[in-house]
Amino acid sequence: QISDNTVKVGVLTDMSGTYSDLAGAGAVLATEMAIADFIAEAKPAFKVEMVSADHQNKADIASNKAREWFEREGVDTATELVTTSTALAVMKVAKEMNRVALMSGPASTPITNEQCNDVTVHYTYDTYALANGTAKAVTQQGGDTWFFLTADYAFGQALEKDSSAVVIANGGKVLGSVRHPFPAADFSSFLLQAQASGAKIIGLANAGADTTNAIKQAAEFGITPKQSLAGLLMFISDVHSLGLQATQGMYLTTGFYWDLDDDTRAWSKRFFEKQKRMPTMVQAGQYSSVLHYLRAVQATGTDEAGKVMAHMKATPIKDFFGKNGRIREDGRMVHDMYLAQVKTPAESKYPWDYYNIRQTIPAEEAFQPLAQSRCPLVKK
Amino acid sequence: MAGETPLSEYILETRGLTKEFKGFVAVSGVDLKVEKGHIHALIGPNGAGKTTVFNLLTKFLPPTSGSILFEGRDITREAPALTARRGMVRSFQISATFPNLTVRENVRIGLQRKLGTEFHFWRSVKSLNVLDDEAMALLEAVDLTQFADTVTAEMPYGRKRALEIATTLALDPTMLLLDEPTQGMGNEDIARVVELIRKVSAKRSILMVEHNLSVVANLCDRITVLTHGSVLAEGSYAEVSKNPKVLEAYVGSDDMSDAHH
Amino acid sequence: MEIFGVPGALLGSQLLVGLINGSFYAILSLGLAIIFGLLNIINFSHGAQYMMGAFVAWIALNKLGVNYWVALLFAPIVIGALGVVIERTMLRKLYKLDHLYGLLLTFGLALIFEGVFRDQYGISGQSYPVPELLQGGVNIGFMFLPIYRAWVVVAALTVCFATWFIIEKTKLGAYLRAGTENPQMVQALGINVPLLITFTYGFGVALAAFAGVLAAPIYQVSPLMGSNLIIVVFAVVVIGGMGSIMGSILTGLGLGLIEGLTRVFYPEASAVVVFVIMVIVLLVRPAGLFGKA
Amino acid sequence: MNNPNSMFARALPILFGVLFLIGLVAPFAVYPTFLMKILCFGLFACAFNLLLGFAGLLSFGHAAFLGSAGYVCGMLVRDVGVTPEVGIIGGTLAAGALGWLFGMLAIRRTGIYFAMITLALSQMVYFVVLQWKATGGEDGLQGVPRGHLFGIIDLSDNIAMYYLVFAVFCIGFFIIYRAIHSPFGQILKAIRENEPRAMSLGYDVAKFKLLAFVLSAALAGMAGATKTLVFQLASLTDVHWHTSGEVVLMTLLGGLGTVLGPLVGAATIVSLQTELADSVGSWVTVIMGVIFVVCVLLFRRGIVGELQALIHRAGIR
Amino acid sequence: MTSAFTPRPEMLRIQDLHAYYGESHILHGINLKVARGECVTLLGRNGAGRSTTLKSVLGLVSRRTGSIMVNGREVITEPTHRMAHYGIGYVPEERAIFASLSTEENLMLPPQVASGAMSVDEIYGMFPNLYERRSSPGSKLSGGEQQMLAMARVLRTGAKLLLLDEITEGLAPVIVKKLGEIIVELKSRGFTIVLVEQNFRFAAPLADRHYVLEHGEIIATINADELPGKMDWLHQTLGV
Ligand SMILES: Nc1ncnc2c1ncn2[C@@H]1O[C@H](COP(=O)(O)OP(=O)(O)OP(=O)(O)O)[C@@H](O)[C@H]1O
Ligand SMILES: Nc1ncnc2c1ncn2[C@@H]1O[C@H](COP(=O)(O)OP(=O)(O)OP(=O)(O)O)[C@@H](O)[C@H]1O
Ligand SMILES: [Mg+2]
Ligand SMILES: [Mg+2]
Repeated sequence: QISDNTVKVGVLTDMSGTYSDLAGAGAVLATEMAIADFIAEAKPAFKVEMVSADHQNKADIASNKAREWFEREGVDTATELVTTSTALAVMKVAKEMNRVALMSGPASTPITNEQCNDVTVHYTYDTYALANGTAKAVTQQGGDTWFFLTADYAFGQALEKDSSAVVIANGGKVLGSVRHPFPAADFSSFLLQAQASGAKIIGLANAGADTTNAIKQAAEFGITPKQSLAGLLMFISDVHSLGLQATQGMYLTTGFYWDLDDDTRAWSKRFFEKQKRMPTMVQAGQYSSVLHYLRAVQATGTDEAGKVMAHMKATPIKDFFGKNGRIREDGRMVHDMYLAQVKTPAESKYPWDYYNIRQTIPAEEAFQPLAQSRCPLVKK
Repeated sequence: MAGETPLSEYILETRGLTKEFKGFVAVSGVDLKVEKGHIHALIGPNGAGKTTVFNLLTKFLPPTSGSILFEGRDITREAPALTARRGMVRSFQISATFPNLTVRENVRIGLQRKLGTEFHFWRSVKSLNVLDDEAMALLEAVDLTQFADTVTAEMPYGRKRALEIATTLALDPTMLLLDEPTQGMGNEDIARVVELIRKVSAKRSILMVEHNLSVVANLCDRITVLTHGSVLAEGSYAEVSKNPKVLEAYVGSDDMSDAHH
Repeated sequence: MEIFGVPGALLGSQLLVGLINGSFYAILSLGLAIIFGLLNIINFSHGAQYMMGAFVAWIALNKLGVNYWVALLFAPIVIGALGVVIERTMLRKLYKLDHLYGLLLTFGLALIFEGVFRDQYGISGQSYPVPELLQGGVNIGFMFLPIYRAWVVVAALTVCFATWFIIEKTKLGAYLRAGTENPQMVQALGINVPLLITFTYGFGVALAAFAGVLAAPIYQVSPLMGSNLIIVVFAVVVIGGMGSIMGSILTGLGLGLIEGLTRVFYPEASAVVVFVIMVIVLLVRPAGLFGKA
Repeated sequence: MNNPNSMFARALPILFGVLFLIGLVAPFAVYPTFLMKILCFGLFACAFNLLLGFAGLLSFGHAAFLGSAGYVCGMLVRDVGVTPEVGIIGGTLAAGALGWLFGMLAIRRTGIYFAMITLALSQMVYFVVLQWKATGGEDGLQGVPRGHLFGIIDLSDNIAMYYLVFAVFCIGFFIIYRAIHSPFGQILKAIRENEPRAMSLGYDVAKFKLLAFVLSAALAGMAGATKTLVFQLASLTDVHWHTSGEVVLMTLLGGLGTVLGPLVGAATIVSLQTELADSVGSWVTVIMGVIFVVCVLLFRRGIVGELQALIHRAGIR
Repeated sequence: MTSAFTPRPEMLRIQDLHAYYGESHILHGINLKVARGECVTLLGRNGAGRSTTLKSVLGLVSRRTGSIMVNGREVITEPTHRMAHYGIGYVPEERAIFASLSTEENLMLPPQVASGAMSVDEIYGMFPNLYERRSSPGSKLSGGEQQMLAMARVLRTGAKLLLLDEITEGLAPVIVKKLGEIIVELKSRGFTIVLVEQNFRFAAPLADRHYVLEHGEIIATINADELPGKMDWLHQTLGV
């Protein structure tokens, strides 16, 4: 039932580019941990192997590699896939080859909307959840006028669009936005425009180096703390690299924080020992998704995508990462998200002590409701 | 001779040709007339504007004012390549060959144009072999047959000059402009080139810049002397060589033959 | 007051910000122009050397406790010395060849440098604090001007004009310019050209590192900070006229301003505007604004 | 005849024959998608080499042709629903037209200025692709079907697709080979060697360069359109300046101005990228960097160029 | 052999000089000597290796072997830029004017390596054309003006041993004559001159001795007083 009696997990990630800190080698490590834990816990009759590759954030490399894995190397699932364009490319190949795609890295909602298919799971987070969490909480706490700094590409625009909707729905106002080229290094011009708008909140609808540079320069120009920044897509790796001085007080939404409870701490310590960094939500999600997949293979006794997917969707996810998790028919894995506020340097007591968790957003509220889904798989 | 006479007996004529470089007048009001079938020399002290006149004639520079007539037609504003196609072709002060092509190929580049296939990128290069006989004939004329398959870069300097002339002849020009054709040559080569020029002048007109007065005396039907951008004197060698102004400005002694190499 | 619907104060501040960015362009393109002008090498690793300047400052601060002011001198020397080694061991072999090879070699070097730093320090970058003396800012009426940025403009312009003076107005500069054209003849006149060239490359590279240190407190110090900048800086050099020293300085400043304005009126296009300008300039003035045709 | 050049010339058809046979059986030994990628980039590099190696023009914006043809082909096949061969032809023509436009603007400049104008123009193409909704922006043009060749042969089969790519490559390669060895190529060579002289012989130099540019652009487009079909997507990477840089590297690594060099260079770089990325992770860029440095310092003629020199030397001895 | 008895010290002595460009072996063992204050010429057909001989002295060839003594000092291992400091001035056949520098800057450029360098005013007196064009960039000078500038430039260094390669090339007879006078004057001032010339009429009255080169070897040495007797042979060999 299981081809070659081997289950092969492929990790296709950004090993060297912009996202290599939040996914990259850490995601490979998380996969290895998941496989080791699975073997220890389930003592499977089949072998489990892992391959990994660098997709360099290029869709053609990703699709080429995925195709080769599926066709030649008997890989059963392609995972991680940070950067939406690579994710979209690979999920099509997976569909064609009838293999599973587990996406813990990418952010865009089309994966579970227009572009959705029945072999893909979008696991960790998406722009909707982030916008929803951060924008809602911030607006409700009085940050009711917004100005967006948006990376000028599909992902940034989606983030802005989703967030604007949330702001307005919660009684706030969007005063304007500026689209900056991607990537950009100097944000002072854009920040000055944001400043001139007089908005209380400057929403950063961008990611990675763009976000960190914008935050840094906002402080430099005296924009913060008069106006506040809301990072719509921030990872703990960004906070770590910027330092608390520059990021203190910022709100952000995350699917995972290492210092949440004993389970997360236990796993994160193990991760830290190998990687010398605390895991990001992408890396934790990667672990969880691979483990969930392997358990489904064990339970169904097959690596055929349809059956495994059915089982994955049918089985709730309960581990340190996926609190109240389940995979919906559109491929969205919903789970509790957290609204975090970055600590001040004084509050931070030990390394990586960065967040105050202000609110837990229940799984069912955190993500785009199924009713709004534009995924053809969702029966209405 | 009714209406069919050519407009003038001059093949090349300039009227008030002037070139200014940022306030410095390098050529001023030159009226040059080259008769059909003549070998006409342009001489003058250094910096007189000879090369500049040449550049104007061949359109490498646009004139500030004045006009250029070739075969009675005003060509002042024409593109360089078009002028070349009309039959007026120049050689360069510094040897101009295609160094990594063979000698035969060099000449063929000149011949190729009349086939009209120069843009045919789909045609085999073998289609050019029809030109080989003609190319060899030209090489024969300049005594380069034994070098036909040599890569040009490997040839001695003097032979390159000869090759350049052969390539120029391949265009079958009605008028040749030669800028110091004997520069940098040993006397042996000079004699060869002089012979060559004489040979090819048969059906053509030639305008040349030359410092070597023995060459000029030997070859030229008519001489124009330029100083400071304008014409100082014009006439046959005998006339010019007696002109005291020329002797003073150009030769610096009272005997023109002092200036022979 | 409004101009095309944009408040005047905002426009003013954008112009100032543009000038600040322009200073970076100026100093980086100056280094490139010197190296191109005198070595005929298109130094593709300029961006990486800029990045390394910033990293040297960061490492110096965090590992050796060396402060900003020392780093401002120290980093250019370290990276300049690296440049000297590169010139002596590699670039030297390429002078007689087409530009292309210099470009390729330095491209390869850029890959190596960026790769090594990425492996050592990760991609997200490191924070470098603004030096204490220059923290804070002043309100200049229409905007809040961070003191550090004002310092950047002053420092960059000073270095630019000092360099220009050396090259255009001193004997050393004349040797350099003559050496670009015909190194053999300059040697025959008794000048140690190889040494001059080594020194020149080292100096151009040091300029990049200097810009890197200036940039460290503004941007995240990250391995790829130079790789996207380099292509814009190339454009600046070309618009100014390859090898023209003053051209690259003035064009750098001017483009900073134009880019700043674009960010107000059509922000999406601010990354492409310099290329639009480049095409227009080269069509009208084939050798660039200040180049000699 | 001991002339090593003519020995080489005579060996060439045999070499081509052998390579052709290898190309025919290769998909049964090597992973076809990988081969297709090599062929696409190989053709791209060969087209580039036509311009740099034989006309002496360094374009630093060739990705614009690869990419735009890819997008055009992708949109034609996916959104208009034409058959793949029409898509390829459409992409090729589009790239040729774009090449004509670029050429008109750039051709009168030389050297580094030429390179920079082409770079600038390609950056504008990049901007358009990024901004235009129809191209999918950052996500790229996804989900292009391979379709049926002439409406008959199903290309979703990798082997069938391979032979199409192989055929396209051979056609493109033949056109390039022919162009180099044609009356046109002869003039091109003359222009590269001594431009003022060619002009004085009555050749309108700009027109020749323009034709070379358009040819090169169209063939680069042919590669790009085919590539889109192979991977079923066109992405921003294809129009990014990095790709323009990469093709320079491929050509140089293989051997500038040699007929087969660019293909060898493309194969080397593509394999390195795929293989190294898996085995050494983030060190891949460092290793690539080292290769370029070593190449420039020690093997400047490129792989094929060095081999030729070797044979040449052996022949003389 | 009259000159053998003159006790003038030796300025330049070349022994068994071989020179190469890349793989090609151009000079096959040149031997010559020049005493202080002498003027010698190197004659030969195109490609005989005359220019290469001068270039080898300066180290501008890919490789050279043998011995080059300047003022009794072995210099074959020295880098090019040191040569000027031994008092050698060089005018290359391609003139090598710095195109981006003005005429005056070209003249100001050379560092003074020895005393006795001419002042710029002296130079302008000698070459009035240059004075007229003093602020034009070198690239804009006519061929002859460039030639004059190249000659003038080397006089600025104070070099006492001049290696002059085809300096009359492309010059109007007036200027050629002037150059002849200049060389005579330089000789009288104690300069040592090695002249490569095509223009035999120009060189003959100036030189103390002629070396005839062929295929990178010296095939004859002719002293000035032997010249009339050797004219026929020279005609044959050189086609003069
Ligand atoms: N592009 C230019 N810009 C400025 N001045 C120039 C330019 N070209 C030539 N000149 C000047 O014009 C004058 C005439 O130069 P030209 O080259 O025509 O002289 P020539 O008669 O050919 O002299 P020669 O015999 O020395 O070659 C010279 O004084 C020269 O300096
Ligand atoms: N840079 C070079 N590379 C290779 N070969 C060269 C180079 N320069 C000169 N040669 C060759 O060396 C030989 C001698 O050249 P050289 O310039 O010394 O001759 P010459 O006697 O000065 O003659 P000319 O009248 O041509 O100046 C010639 O065969 C020439 O082709
Ligand atoms: Mg002239
Ligand atoms: Mg010579």
